[in-house]
Amino acid sequence: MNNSRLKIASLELIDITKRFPGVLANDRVTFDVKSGEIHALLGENGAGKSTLMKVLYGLYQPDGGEIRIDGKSVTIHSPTDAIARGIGMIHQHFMLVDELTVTENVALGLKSSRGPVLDLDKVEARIRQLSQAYGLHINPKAPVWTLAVGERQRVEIVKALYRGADLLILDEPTAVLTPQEVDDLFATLNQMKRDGRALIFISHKLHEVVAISDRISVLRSGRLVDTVPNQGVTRAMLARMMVGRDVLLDRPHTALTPGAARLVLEDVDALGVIGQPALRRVTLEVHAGEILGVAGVSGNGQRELAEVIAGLRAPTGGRVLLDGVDVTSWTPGRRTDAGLGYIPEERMHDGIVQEFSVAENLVLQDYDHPPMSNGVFLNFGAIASRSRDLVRDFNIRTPSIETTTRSLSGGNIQKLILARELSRDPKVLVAAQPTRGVDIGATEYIHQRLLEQRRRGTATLLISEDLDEILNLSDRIVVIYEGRIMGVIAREQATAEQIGLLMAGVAEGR
Amino acid sequence: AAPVAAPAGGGQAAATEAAAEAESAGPIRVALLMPSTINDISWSQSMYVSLKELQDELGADKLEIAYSENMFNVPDAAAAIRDYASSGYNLVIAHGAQYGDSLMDIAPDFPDVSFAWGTTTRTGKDQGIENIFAYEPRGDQAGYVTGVLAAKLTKSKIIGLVGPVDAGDAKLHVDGFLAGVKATDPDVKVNVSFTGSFGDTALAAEAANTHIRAGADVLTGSAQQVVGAIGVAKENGVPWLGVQADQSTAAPEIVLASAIYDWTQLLRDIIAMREAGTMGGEVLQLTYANGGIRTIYSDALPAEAVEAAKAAEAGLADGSITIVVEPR
Amino acid sequence: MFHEFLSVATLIGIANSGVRLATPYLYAALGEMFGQRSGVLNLGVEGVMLMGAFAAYYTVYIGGDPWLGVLAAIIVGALMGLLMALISVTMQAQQGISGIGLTLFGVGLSSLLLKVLVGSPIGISGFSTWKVPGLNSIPVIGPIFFEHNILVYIAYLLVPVSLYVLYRTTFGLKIRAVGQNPEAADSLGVRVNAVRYGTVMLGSAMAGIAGASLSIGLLNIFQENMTNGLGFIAVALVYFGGWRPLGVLIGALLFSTVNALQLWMQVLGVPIPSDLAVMMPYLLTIVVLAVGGQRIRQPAALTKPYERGE
Amino acid sequence: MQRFLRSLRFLELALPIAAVLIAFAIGGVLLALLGANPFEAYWVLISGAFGSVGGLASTLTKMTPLLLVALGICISFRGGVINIGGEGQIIVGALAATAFTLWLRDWPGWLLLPLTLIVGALAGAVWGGIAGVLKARLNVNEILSTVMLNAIALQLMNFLLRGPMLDPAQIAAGTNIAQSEALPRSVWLTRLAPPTLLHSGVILALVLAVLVYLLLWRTTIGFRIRTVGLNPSAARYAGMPVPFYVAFSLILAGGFAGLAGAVEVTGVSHRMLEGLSGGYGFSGIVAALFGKLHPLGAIPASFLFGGLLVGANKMQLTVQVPSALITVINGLVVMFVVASEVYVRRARRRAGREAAEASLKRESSTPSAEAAVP
Ligand SMILES: Nc1ncnc2c1ncn2[C@@H]1O[C@H](COP(=O)(O)OP(=O)(O)OP(=O)(O)O)[C@@H](O)[C@H]1O
Ligand SMILES: Nc1ncnc2c1ncn2[C@@H]1O[C@H](COP(=O)(O)OP(=O)(O)OP(=O)(O)O)[C@@H](O)[C@H]1O
Ligand SMILES: [Mg+2]
Ligand SMILES: [Mg+2]
Repeated sequence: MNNSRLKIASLELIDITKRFPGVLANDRVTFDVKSGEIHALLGENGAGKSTLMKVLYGLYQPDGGEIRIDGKSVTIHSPTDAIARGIGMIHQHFMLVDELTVTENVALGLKSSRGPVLDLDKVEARIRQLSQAYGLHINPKAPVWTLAVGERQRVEIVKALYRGADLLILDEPTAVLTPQEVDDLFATLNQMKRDGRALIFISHKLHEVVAISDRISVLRSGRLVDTVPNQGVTRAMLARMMVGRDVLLDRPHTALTPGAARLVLEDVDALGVIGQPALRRVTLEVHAGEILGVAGVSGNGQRELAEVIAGLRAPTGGRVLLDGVDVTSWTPGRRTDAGLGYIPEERMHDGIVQEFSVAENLVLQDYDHPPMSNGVFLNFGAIASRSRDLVRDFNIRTPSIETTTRSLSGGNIQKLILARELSRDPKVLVAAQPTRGVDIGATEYIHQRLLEQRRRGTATLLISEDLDEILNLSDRIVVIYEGRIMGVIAREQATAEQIGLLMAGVAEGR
Repeated sequence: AAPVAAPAGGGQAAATEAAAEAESAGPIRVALLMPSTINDISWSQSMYVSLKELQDELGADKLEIAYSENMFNVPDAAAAIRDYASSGYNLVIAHGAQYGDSLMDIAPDFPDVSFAWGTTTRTGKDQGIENIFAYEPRGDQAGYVTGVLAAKLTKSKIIGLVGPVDAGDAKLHVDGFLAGVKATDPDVKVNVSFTGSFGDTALAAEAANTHIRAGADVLTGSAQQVVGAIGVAKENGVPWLGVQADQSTAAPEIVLASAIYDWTQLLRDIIAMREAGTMGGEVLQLTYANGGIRTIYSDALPAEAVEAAKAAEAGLADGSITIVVEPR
Repeated sequence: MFHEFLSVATLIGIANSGVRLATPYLYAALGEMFGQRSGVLNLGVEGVMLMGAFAAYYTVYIGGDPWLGVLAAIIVGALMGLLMALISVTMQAQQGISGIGLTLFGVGLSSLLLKVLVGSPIGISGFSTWKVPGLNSIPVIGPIFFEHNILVYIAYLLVPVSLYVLYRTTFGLKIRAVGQNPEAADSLGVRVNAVRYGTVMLGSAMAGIAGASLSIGLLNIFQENMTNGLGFIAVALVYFGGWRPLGVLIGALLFSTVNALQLWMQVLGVPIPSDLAVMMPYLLTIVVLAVGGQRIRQPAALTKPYERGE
Repeated sequence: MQRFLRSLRFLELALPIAAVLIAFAIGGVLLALLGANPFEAYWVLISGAFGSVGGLASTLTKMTPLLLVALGICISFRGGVINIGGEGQIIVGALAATAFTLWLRDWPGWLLLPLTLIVGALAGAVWGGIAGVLKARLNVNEILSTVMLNAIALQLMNFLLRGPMLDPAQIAAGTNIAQSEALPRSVWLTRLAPPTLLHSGVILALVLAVLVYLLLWRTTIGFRIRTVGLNPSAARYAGMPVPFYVAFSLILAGGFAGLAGAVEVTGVSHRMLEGLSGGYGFSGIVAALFGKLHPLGAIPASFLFGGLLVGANKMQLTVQVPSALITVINGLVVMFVVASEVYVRRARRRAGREAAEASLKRESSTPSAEAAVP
């Protein structure tokens, strides 16, 4: 409390232990962060990062250890408590109410200056101030459901700033951002750091950690491996600390001669969720044995593109061809049977049934084909043996094939979907954000499988907002902007700068 | 009716003995099953109240009463009838037309128990069943007298009738009412509406409102739902004429008359016949003639109207008036 | 017969009836709307209404002022809401079924109390019609809207009040947030379950008044199971109204006006079987919704109990 | 481990029983206040429902429509739709079955009876299907439409039973009791234990419970229904016609309720009557949920719930308490039993999580599983 404006000069977590039934999520972890510093936290999925932060934010009570603010021992009972002490948190999954406006989201839970009556005009004015000061570009009146992912994250930041967060926890904030958005975010974070705030930054992307942080701590299996200053560390070193072994970070790309065009889109138009034109005269071809990368800022028609190909959204114009056959009017089921595989963007929501067992989810596409069924009755023997094979082949970490899928980690759920789709040996594969939020071990594995599929002649459409991923895997790259294809670039000629410009709508790459 | 000699059959022996024992030693035990509740201020209440009166008259040691309410599901009622019959009750009253077929099944199994069933004229005698009394309140007579009274009371020449459904007893009542009005003053118009159920008080209330707005200055109706209509009538100071039970509890100031069903004599008759050895097979009616239907008049009624109504009562009683039902 | 039917007096009569008949639906459905907006489906409205109706009736019966009766209905309603919240919010029971349980409980208890405390129904003097001075002499409008008992007026006042509470107060903001994304609300220190207790109790208190509007407003008596399914219609009207106060108002008015219309048709002798006439409002409600093709989405967390850390 | 699982199972059994006991305890206080002996009353309730051949037969008779409705509810809830239209579907099924039989009364029973049951089921299916199609095609909420359809079915019954379908004998006698003509004996379901009402419909219901179990968990159709119910958007991605299955779930649910109506007509009342639906449309939901929405679980659940209803009637009869008190106790039982489920759920989740973690630990400690990338 010595600083009149900032409530937190330093914060220490000492020997924090948090146990869940059967798991030691945090095992005597010691961690600290100071005013004017960005401290990164690294670790594989399930290493205990989020748990540690939730302890700090009052969502969990630790089983052991203590929290000190400015040297004084404190107990944080609840998020409200944390907020009052100047701690803010941006969760791995956004905590926004879609149906409310930005202003309402910010005002939620705050005391109003008018007692029981809302004072949204005041909140709105302050939001404008904050977004000016930190370059956040937010329209306070917009309902959240109309916002793109990047904008939503900025709303989260405003929420925290509005509540006077002097210490801000960001749990995987970049997982869903484009490079430009990441740059903007980093500018904001640096601005906050200059203001004297303390920041904790969690990410699976090593180059980001190296780019933004002052110090880096690595967790593995609930224990702190080490805390190192961000000087002279390399990505390879960090990866080794995290995983406990060497990791292949960039995959050598071997040229293959692509075959015939397997997926063709001709002049496809489509409308988006709220009836806006989302795709405009999209024309593209994906050949056998080729990965075509689709780069673009989120919300520029990627979702609609994937859905039109999968048959989940009817185009308002144009044609979709699979192996030369016009499938524009086909149902999704018929397309799948004809050899289309699809890894949806929202894996929890669209890709699996959370309450189903692993086995049931693994046969979600093929349950009605022999040998899984005779068309009427399911054959559990066949389903089980196939599921066991897939769990083994794709290294899905699950206690058994009867386990409910909900209890798997995100990375393993993604592997499950991958297993389901790739095991059908699809002729055409649409992979939307296949590694979003997945740790480097699993990412590496997924990339490897996609490339293997390419060798086997699958035509893959890879939609990703992770430019590194696109550059690493694609044979050719198209950029989508406001529903239009801005240009096609061969991998050899592609540079991040050029693609970045196209993504921003500057059409000169052709 | 041939008196039924107790069959000396094997299976029924135990029941026979039990019944015989109950008969000689204890009180007469009566069980009552009804589709609504004992406080519905109409159909079920009228029977329950009569039974109670009879009990007061004879003494609780002579008449024992048991009842089951809300037996709107017929199989449930059938189960209850069977239970009462097999647990030593001497007379089981199935107070609802819908119970008849179940009763026809059950009664032959319990020759020592008498059953009573209304509204009906069927005793099952034609099928060889000897232990069912059929009873029937002449709702049309009750309606007729109320109709006469209503026609005398109305100044606007419009009367409103709030019915539950256009069938059974309710229909009988409506038909009689219309005939009574017609006979008294052919110029009077009766607006009839039905709510579609026996218990929709809110809709019945609004129906009353509608009638009043449509010019009615006298209201009547039937079933437990009418409490709603009576409330509205009271609010608007419009006279109400009740049927079945004494509805003046709901609003003494405007319920000017109730044509009530008084089952006491009918019950007495049944009990007497039973004691004389007639287990069933008779049809009994509630009529003005036998005092089963009585009209209670409020002092607030004009003498002339009461006179006309009483004349109608007398005419119905001596048969000089016959009710002519016209198609509606 | 038809010219009579189309007369101005008749049309005014229909509208007047419709306005009054909508009263219990308005109280109950607006109350239910609050609960549902916060994520709790209370199918027990019917039982709560009956308990409220009896509480108000009995208060007046033993000599209390009608306003005291309303207070009793509110208290009893809120207590029933507390029970519902305990079971559905704290104990996380499946909401559809706990509501059916609450309905049975209310139907039974109110009828039992009537039997034990009163016996057969006895009329009381509740609220009487209060013609709003001045306003009631406006032609057409006056007779339609300003010739009712006070509880009718209050029901309509509750529409703007509900709008205000829902969209202009911090409580309303919390309700909307909790019903859509309880996790997000929780992360900002909004006490999700406390809000739900609040809305369920508020909604039940309003269902209690809905009952009172029958027993001491419209009918001046209590009768076993007198709501006769009205509570379920009220729940349906919340869906019809798309969880918005104005939608609920439109639904309630539509439903009850058609009901009034069919009553008038019967009274004036339009030749249609009464059973089919009674069917009309139900049919129309479905048809309107089907034709209107609603695109409204229900509150995302509706019927989903909240537990932190899931 | 074993012991823990056993105790979880114990909890699953013990908790609902404890909940019922608490409900009974409260009801007991009310009984005592009304001057009845609660212990006697409950003894009558239990022995009345299960303590004699007659009681057991009544319980099984009540169980039949409950189970049939509950089976439909299992399907529709698994398919993600809330069917509270059981009452209307029962009525429509019973009406159609009655009309059909009376129309073709001279056909031989071996042909007419199955056809009658099918017609009842079909009529219920149509009634449920209206709500289903409205939801699937026009996004009309099924809670709203089924509530309305219940009221419409009721009035339809009023109309038919007082007009076109009114028993000619009633017209002749001038009594006009709202009931249909009696069905020909050829379609009466066999009575299993005369003089009780128990009829062969109970066997049909039990067989169907097994079939519904097979349908839901052993067939591709069931797989689709469950997928659509749990996650319609994943179902869409997996190529399932979601709107069809939404409608289909309600059609099947309506079909079962309609069949319940037909079975009541042919098995119990032998004619169409008012009050025939007996609240089974709602009690069936309760039974289904007590049975954890599992068709086989619905068997004991509807047996017990049927017993509760039978026993309660006995209690009214023997102890002479108002029927309203029984409604109160039923309400308390329903509320407390659903409320108790949370503890079972929590315990089960904890057990499942522990098992998962334990086996994960075991697995990750073996070297083979660790080698993610060769
Ligand atoms: N609420 C909970 N209940 C039980 N176990 C939990 C809970 N939350 C987390 N865990 C367990 O604690 C461990 C640490 O999880 P945590 O979410 O902190 O990992 P993380 O490092 O944030 O992973 P990720 O990179 O996937 O976000 C995991 O093994 C997880 O299974
Ligand atoms: N409420 C909970 N109870 C128990 N375990 C939980 C709970 N929530 C999450 N977990 C566990 O925490 C781990 C991480 O879960 P989380 O939801 O953070 O997945 P994720 O971060 O998307 O996973 P990944 O990083 O692998 O993609 C999983 O193993 C999951 O089983
Ligand atoms: Mg995490
Ligand atoms: Mg993660």
